Amino acid sequence: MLESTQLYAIAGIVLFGMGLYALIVFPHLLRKILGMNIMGTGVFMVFVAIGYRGLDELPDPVPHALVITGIVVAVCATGLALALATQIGIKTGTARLTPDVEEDDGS
Amino acid sequence: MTWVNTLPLLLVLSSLVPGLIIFALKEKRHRTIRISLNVLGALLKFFWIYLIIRSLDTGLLIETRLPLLPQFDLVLRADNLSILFVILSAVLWLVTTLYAIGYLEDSPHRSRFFGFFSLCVSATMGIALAGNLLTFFIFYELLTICTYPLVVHWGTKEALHGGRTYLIYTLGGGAVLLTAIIWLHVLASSSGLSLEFAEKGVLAGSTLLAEHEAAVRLIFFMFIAALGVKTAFVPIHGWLPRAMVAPAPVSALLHAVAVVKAGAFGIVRIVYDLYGIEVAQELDLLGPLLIVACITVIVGSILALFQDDMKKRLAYSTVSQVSYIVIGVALYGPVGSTGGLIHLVNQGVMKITLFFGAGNFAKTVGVYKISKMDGIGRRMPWTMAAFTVGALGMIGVPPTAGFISKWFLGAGALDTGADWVIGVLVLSSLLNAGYFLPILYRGWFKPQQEEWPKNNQYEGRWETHKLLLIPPLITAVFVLLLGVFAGAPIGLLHWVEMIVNLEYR
Amino acid sequence: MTAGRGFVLLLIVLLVLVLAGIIALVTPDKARLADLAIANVPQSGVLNPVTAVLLNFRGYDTLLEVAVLFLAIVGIWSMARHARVWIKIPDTPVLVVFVRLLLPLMVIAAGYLFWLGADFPGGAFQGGAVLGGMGVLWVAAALWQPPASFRRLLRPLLSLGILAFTTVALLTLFMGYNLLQYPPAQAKTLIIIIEGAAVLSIGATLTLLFIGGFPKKRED
Amino acid sequence: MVADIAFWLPLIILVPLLAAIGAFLFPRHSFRFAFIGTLVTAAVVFGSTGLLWQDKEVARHAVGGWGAPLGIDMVLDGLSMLMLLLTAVIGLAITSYARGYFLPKNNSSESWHQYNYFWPLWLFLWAALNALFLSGDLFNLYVTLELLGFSAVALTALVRKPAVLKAAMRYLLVSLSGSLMYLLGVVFLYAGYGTLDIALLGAVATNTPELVAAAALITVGLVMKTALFPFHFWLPPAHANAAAPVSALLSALVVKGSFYILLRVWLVALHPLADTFIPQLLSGLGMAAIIWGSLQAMRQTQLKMLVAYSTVAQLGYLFLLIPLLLRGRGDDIAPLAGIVIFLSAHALAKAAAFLSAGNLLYAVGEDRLSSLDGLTRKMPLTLAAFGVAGVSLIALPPSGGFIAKWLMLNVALEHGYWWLMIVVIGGGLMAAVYIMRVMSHLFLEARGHKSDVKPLPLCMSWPPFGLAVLAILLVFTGVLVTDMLVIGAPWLLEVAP
Repeated sequence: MLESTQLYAIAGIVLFGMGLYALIVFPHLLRKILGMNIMGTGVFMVFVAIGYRGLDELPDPVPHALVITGIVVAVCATGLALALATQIGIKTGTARLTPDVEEDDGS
Repeated sequence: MTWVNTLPLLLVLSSLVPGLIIFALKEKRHRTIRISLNVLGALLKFFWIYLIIRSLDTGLLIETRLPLLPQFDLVLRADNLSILFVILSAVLWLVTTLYAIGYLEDSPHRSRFFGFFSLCVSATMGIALAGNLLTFFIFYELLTICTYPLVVHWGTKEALHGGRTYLIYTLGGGAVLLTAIIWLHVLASSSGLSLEFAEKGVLAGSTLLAEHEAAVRLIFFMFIAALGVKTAFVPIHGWLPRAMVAPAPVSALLHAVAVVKAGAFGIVRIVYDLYGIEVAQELDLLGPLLIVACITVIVGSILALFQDDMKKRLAYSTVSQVSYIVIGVALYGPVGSTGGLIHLVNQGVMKITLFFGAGNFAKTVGVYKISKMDGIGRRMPWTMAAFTVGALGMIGVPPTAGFISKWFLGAGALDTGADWVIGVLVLSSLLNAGYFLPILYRGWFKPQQEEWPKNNQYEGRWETHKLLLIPPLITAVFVLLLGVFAGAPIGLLHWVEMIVNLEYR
Repeated sequence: MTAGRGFVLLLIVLLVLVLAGIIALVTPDKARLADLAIANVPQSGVLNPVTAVLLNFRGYDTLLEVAVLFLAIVGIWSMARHARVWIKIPDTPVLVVFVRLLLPLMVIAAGYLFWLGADFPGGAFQGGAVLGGMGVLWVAAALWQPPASFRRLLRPLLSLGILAFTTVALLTLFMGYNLLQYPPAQAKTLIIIIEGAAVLSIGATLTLLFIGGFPKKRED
Repeated sequence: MVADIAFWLPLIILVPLLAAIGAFLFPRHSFRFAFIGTLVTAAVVFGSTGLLWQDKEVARHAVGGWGAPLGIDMVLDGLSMLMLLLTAVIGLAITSYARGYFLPKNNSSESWHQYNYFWPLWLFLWAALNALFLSGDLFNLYVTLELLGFSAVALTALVRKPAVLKAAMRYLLVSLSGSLMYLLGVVFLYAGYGTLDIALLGAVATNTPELVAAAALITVGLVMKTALFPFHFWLPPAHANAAAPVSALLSALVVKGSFYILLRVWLVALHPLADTFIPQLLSGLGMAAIIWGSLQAMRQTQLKMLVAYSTVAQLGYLFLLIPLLLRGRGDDIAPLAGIVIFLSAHALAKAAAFLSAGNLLYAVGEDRLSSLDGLTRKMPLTLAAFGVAGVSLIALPPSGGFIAKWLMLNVALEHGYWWLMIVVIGGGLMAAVYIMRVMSHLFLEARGHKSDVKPLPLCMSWPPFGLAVLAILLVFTGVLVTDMLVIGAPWLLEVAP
């Protein structure tokens, strides 16, 4: 039935979906940035899961190397987003993009 | 003989380059440079025209080809028809430049004005010399872009409103024209036909005609509608009277010669050099064209009757006069075509005289309305004399050029058996008389009612600024010369007959 | 749970189902770049295949990635003019004593991880991450009392990694090789140089990402 | 070695990168680094154009010496060369303009800060663009996309007002989620076909589920970053509120970067899906973008917002021909030439429009349309620049925009897509409405302009005019561009199954 590698790949896709949902729906900036991080982790998980080549085989090094690069880029993205969010917090007092983006009240 | 092939390009550049330089000149300090550039440009143009005519007699093909697109070049070709329009534009542009220098003596933005003025003329040259549809369209739209700043030159609210209307009409026409050109180009390229203008037309007997006759017919009417905007056919002539907010030199050259003629010249090119007169007759495209033109002639003249503002009345007169050219083109016969092409020149010369006169009245004594011009003949005899010659030409009184063109148009109508067209011509001549003779009567015979609003005096016994008076006199003399010496060996008639024979052989 | 959210949720669930279905279909044992990469590891100058891919086969990606790190710092400093370094003395001595013990150990661990990277799992980024963690602890435990001159060193330290990488790259280019094509003999030394510079820069960058701006002078 | 073009490819990327590092290391000399970096990069780009035009075949540089499947290839063909050329030309204008725009006026620390940080960020953006246009590897494109996105967001946030920061945040979030979707698409491609090189992928790609999934993800990701119609909400606030040179960069170059990748990936790797619904959908969204963008632009009262919405509309044109382009695929170069000339003409004209809007804002202090009355007397060159740029945006002949639309319309009508013609020509008329609305304010003779107008330094007044004239001169480049694009075209053909 399901190979273990496919299970991790599917889990990665689910993470991607959860991150995307959080990014779109929650107006608070921190939750959006967290959502984005989860999205990134999901993609990296799928990428690494594909590298699995059986128990006795050495896993495929290319996805591993690329995911290291991906993680570093994700760190930079989060750093930039947080710095921008703090600036918005300082300048506008709220850490939310004004409702003109989403009309709901946010939980 | 490759240097000959650069002549058409030089013709266009000889006003494009000065124009671009003039833009950069300062208002006050570079006044003399600006004037000398303008005059230099004009003289250069005459020199190139002389060279072209000299080598044109040897039957040489004079053509500049610039690579523009893989299957479409920018072609500037000097043939008899284009030279006719080039000479007309060159002469009238020089005269109007002198007039404009006098007219805009100390007004602001003169560098901008003369810059766009020169660009307009180079666009007109481009339209005259265009060898294929794409080149024609490029210069046709360039003319729109360059005339807008001239129409809104004074920068007042009405000027901008006039400019906006002008753009709505012309850009709309341009869009229809582009659609028609591309549609025809796609149809033609599928049947391996290149859309270069050629004597007797490109579509004559081509497979394109057989397969897509309905489309070709529709495209023709799209062309007429698009070019009709600038030819000011009746339903779509609204922009012309409103564009009278422009300064007098602009109304004179552009709305009497350049812009309006561009539309008429376009129709001439489409009918003769693209479709070919025989093909147009076969598809009986000329009938509706004739009807539209006649309606415009009559309605234009009727509307002119009710205008009290002098420039508006002249504008409506232009609307009707330009359609004479289209009548000539639509009369399937060499005589009618000759009449149309002659009127292309005559109308330009006559109308420009009238606009110069109107400009002088407005500039010197502040008379804008016809009801206010009683006794102006005494105050400005020479201007009134020039105006009279122009007006009589418009009506078609014998010694003037107007008579010649109406004569040929009438003969052409008889020749093709369209007798009712003569009725139209006679009726419109009566209407012309109806709205021009009162002006002459007021000017010469009525005593002066009230004090002139403005009364600028000029040194010596000049009734107005030297540069404002000489141009109308020159053009008035031209009107008479064209009338009297029409049949002369090197005259207009000879040249036009040469063109027409090529079309009908 | 407003209607809008429900709709978004529905869409995303659909997307996830479709994608998961497709990724499951992809047969795991497809011949991808694994064998090719592992076969070429001996010529790459390092034994650890991941480091070989990261710094030799796809060294260009890593060059750009270090540039991204450097850009992140430039971007953050352009947004947040000055960051007040958090210097509230923590009240519990446990943290301070524990951190004082931990910092030197972390430095050693980072160095070991970096050095190990050539042949075993590890390398510049892992070492840099540990260094970054050390920096964060150092700041969080309010032990950050750098001398004034240290602030002038910050910019060179941050750009050390990217500068090392680009100079090695230009070196290989001007020696007639392709960009980042290490001559077989010196491959290992060049990789070590790049990784060494990268470790320091990554550690400094991660710490300053946490601080979030150019650290202000220490006025209590 | 020097005559061989492959030697110069990496330098196109490393020179601006090193200049950026230098500009950051020595803040006081940041402009000097930027100036030298700009000139050298432009020289290298023009030099390699000459070399490529001479060799007339695709230049490849296998980075690290390993070659395509394992290593990364830098590929320079006609299409990427034109994009590099465009970036270099606009780059020169931006550097000269920004020198005057960001020059610290009253020596305030804020203006010094902006001045010091603009140069490294701008050079990073240029390096990212050059890397993006040269890369032939999907994951490498992801890293360049991120480099591009971060520098663009940081540049937008340089103006530290609340509205701008929020716009920058929205831009960052959209950009990041777009990149991650693109990356997931790349992962699917790697999972399915085991290679990351675009050309090799093109050789093995067949119509399989993972290819469709990857195509959908990559297209949505890149379309978000190109701000095509449904995903355009972040563009107007970001482009309008950013500093003038930055908004010129964003509108002219940054959005074109992600479109270039979309073009490259679809043309080469995803060619089996040429006749599926995705290209048709893109063309439909393009039409919607033209109509929606033009309508919005007509409603704006702020000049920069008007120009920003004009970008949303003009981007729609780029997507109109994608189905025809993919079906013709390399044998007929006209659609590709049409798209590339349009893209360049729009880049030049839009950069000129934003820079002249910046001049107006710099001189008059506000960019409300009504405050522009009667400026012709005081700022003739800037208004001439805006007018000439407007001619190209409306695509009136003679302008680059016109030739591009001519090529596009010809292709559209040859394949019987007559409704495209209505949208394109209608779009042109709508563009005329909002451009002429601005021009009518400029031509109005206001009696004595109320506030005095700050004089413009020379390095600010000439670049917009230069760019606008270039947009017009593109009308003569129809043949040149077609010949240049043919250099890459065989690359498209040789991969066809």
